[in-house]
Amino acid sequence: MRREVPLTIVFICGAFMAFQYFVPHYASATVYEYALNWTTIISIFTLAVGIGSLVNLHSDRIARRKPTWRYSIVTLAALAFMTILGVSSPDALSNPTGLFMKVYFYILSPVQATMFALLAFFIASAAYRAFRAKTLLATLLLLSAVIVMLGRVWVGDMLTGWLPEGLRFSYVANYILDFPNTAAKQAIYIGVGLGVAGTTLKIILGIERTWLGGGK
Amino acid sequence: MGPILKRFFLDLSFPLLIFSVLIVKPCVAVDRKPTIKDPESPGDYVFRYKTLAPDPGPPGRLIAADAPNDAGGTIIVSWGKAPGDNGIFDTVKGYIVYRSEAPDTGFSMLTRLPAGSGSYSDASPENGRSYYYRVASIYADDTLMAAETAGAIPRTQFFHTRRILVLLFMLFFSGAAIFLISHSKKGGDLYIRPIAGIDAVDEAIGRATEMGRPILFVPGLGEASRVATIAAFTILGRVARKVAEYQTRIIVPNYDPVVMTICQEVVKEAYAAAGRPEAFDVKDVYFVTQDQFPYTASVNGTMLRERPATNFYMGMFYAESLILAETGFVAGSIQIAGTDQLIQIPFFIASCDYTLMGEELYAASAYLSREPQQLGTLKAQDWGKVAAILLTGAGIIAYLFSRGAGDALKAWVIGG
Amino acid sequence: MTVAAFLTLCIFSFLYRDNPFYTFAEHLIVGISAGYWVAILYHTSLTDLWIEPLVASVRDFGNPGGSMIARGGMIVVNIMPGLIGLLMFSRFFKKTSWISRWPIAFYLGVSAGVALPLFLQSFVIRQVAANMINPVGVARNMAADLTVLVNYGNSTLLFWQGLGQIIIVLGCICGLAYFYFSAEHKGILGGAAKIGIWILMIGFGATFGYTVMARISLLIGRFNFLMDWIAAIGDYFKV
Amino acid sequence: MYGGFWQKVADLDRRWIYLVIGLATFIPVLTYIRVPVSITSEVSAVYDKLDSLPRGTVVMVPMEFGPSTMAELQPMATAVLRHCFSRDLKVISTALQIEGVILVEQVLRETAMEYSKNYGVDYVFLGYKPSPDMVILNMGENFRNSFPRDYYGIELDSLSMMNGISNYSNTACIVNINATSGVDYWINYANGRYGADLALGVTAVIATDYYAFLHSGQIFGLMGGLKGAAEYERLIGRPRDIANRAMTSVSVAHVFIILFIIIGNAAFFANRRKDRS
Repeated sequence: MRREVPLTIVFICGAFMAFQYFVPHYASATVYEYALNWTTIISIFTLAVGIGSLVNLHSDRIARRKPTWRYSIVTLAALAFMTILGVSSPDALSNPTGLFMKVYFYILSPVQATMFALLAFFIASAAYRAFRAKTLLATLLLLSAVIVMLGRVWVGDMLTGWLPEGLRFSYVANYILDFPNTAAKQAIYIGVGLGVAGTTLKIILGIERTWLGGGK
Repeated sequence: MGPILKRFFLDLSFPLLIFSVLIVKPCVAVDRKPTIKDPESPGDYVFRYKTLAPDPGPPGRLIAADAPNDAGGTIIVSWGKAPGDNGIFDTVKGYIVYRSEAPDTGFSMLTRLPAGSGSYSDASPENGRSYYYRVASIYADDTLMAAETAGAIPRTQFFHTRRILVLLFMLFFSGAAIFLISHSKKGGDLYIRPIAGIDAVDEAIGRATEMGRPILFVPGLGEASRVATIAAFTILGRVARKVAEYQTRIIVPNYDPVVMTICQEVVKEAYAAAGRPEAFDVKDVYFVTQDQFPYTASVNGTMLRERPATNFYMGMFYAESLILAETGFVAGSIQIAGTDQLIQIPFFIASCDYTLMGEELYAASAYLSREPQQLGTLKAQDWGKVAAILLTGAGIIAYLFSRGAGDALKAWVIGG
Repeated sequence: MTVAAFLTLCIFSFLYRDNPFYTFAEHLIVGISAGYWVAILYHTSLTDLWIEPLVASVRDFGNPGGSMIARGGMIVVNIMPGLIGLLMFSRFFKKTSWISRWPIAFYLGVSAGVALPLFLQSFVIRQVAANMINPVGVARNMAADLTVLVNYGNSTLLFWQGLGQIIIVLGCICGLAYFYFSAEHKGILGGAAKIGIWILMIGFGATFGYTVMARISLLIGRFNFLMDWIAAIGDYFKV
Repeated sequence: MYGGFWQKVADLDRRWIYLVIGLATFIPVLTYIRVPVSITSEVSAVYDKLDSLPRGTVVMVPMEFGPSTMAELQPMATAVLRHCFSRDLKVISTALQIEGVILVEQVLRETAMEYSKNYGVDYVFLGYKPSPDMVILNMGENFRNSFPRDYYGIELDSLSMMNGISNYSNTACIVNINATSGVDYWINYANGRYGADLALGVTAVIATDYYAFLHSGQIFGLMGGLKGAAEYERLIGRPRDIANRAMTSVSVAHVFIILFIIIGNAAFFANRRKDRS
């Protein structure tokens, strides 16, 4: 019951959806549309559960006075504040002067943006301290990277502007992107496509069961 | 530069950066003009030779047909462009599509389309009934009716004829995978070539023993169900076993609590298998935090404190990959990485001694674990690759015979 | 605005070292973004996808016309996904957590089923089709360009384009050879795999170069923001 | 003494590097020097396609980016929308990444205002629904399956623009501006299953991966990161916009990063030689 039912559901849904692709008949199309719709609705609840676990995690931290429990209060308070703000007013999402939008633009958005902006510093530091042409392969990689970086900006053309077009950085960079890069990515995508097919097949057939988690 | 000056600059660099802006900002003449609305849209430089425009006329040949390979309920109406509708003369304003259920009377307007359109798919009919269409071109002031009428009956289809190759390929691949997995389960031997990175593992552990330093294994940021994480468990098992044999120490900091539990099991089992269960210290496989950058900071701290001889990065990695690899490099460790995150692979290659790229990670895991389902799928994927190469070759050979044969084969492969 | 700038600086402070300001900003954001999710899901998804069709079908049940079974069936069809979704919450209770596998099974089954043929089609078959090049046409273009080069001393670059086509086809095959695990890399296969890994490295190099550009762009975005903030403060003091 | 110098170079505190790269990026932001930008064919393919469509044609511009990637994709989105609106194309948009919904709404609303376009007549914003793969598939059947109401809670049937528009086949093309791995779904599902004409505007990080799909004809155009945005701004005749201004910083920072790689490697090899001898 605990394992058989989910495995049966996966098999029926998976096999039907896989073969539906080849059967355009309206009966099959109707079932397909409902299945898609149901899945979207179920995923709303999946996200809700995610938020539920977040609350669980932080209230647990507070209850047990874990080292960072004071910060957990901040998290929960912010969650409650934003939820009330967003759900209570019907035009929270469309009123640009409302408090909800203000919190989004002045707190949420800048912080998320800045978190990623840190990466520029990290990449510079790693360029200096760790990216080494130790092997032939690493050398090839770094050379290709340098050409593409120069070819994408005007400095590259400034350096090589006197050469015939076929030897300028921008042309060579485009050439690398258009041809060897395409070949590499194609090989990888064929591998990825087969890999995904293998994994989904194992899920549908019930061979791959890690998603069931532990327990019986 | 004196140490005091250096400290001063380092500690103040960011405040200074911000402060410098406050000062520099007013001094630099800045062009902060707001963006100006374009009165005329750019790109609209078409000269209009209105005087030379041809006489108004009805649209060209009208065709109505049931849309192929669908659930029915759709008719595709297409027509030739009316005189003057070619993007140079701006005389045609658009088209009106009319529909009726009788061939010559009762037409009502269905939709109005802009100039330049040549077809419309009407998705409102019911299956099995006849529908008739007319299309009129609209000119600047008057409307011209098209004389022609075309009709069609929408129908539903049972099989999508342009997807045969996908079906064949899917059946071939699934069949191969199922066959190979069951073959392997029955004890059949499936050959996987040794992966170069695996040999590097033993060597690296040997070196750690010589130097008397520990080994660090980072299982990535993925959940326990991700393929890459599962592969990481297999490799961790191998590494831990060697570590137990060589009597060194292994440290495994975790990002995900579930992953941590599994890692503890894996390492414990490996120690038991090596005959030294008492040497396993559960505190060396620990949970850090589930926040990306704090986790990274903590692992970095471990690297600098413990100075591990070898770092393994196996599993899912995101932006933190380069921070980890950089710190490990500076700490002088041998580094072996493996991930299926394409974007992070270059960083690992540039800063690690050995990198298992994408599928290599899965292959390494299948090679080590000898698990039928991993081996079988990997083999089936190999067969798929051979099929892909053969198909490419068939296409090129078809072109050598004649251009028509090549084009036909290519169109069939692309399908719809 | 100033709050935003303050938080930006809190995050940048992580560059110096891990500190309470950074931790504070991080926890604040986790909470706010979760609350933001609740609001978005509530306003844009739950009501119009589930509740409204359900209410409509219940209302229709009272109306005459159509068979009772069809109208009743519509209610079932509309109520089911929500009920299945609600089962997800069973995972918060230890005893019933196994029920939450049912909705996951449905979700996983549907998405795996849809993905199976489509990934094979888009990632494998379409890529193979792209590599079915016309060797005669490519050779003709390259020869034409060489003729121009010999006779007039300037190239139309068509030769290089043609060569590129060949690089793609052979490079892709060699790349696949590198990821072929069923035989040892010796002889022809070994040679192909070696070329394959070089091609892969050039491809990864391109990704590397682009990633650098992406990261720098994000930093520029932040600096532009700080500039706006400074400009805004300037305006404030002026007024 | 010489070896000692290289040792010092190799051991340089990372905060110095942070400072250098910070300034290298920041000072050009202040100066507003403009640098030339070369136009690539994959970007002009997008421009040409949109430029060739007759006025009044419906196009789809789904935008999936959040605050963390807006620095790259917002300029691109703005440029594409400006092009659409200036040519009187009608735009349907969605935002299938939850963090970015409000951001996308703002970009759309403000650009539309700039060209005095009316909501529901000239453009429609469908908003967000969870699980992008299912939503993209569902929209291939009918927009109303996924979005019975638009972002503002208005029923789609009451919007005049959506009259007779049921799915991708009624739109001329899709220009997907995307920072997530959801791009694969647009390729696999919107193009693969429903045959929609697709172009991509993606972050530079993932841009190189999609050249393969350009080659196979699954997408007709590709814009990568700020460079792609800067090219598009040039193509629509606005070379003074934000992405072009940023290209100066990008140029300088690239040069510095390349210098870092070279100096770092020089130090590495010099030290290694010293270790050996």
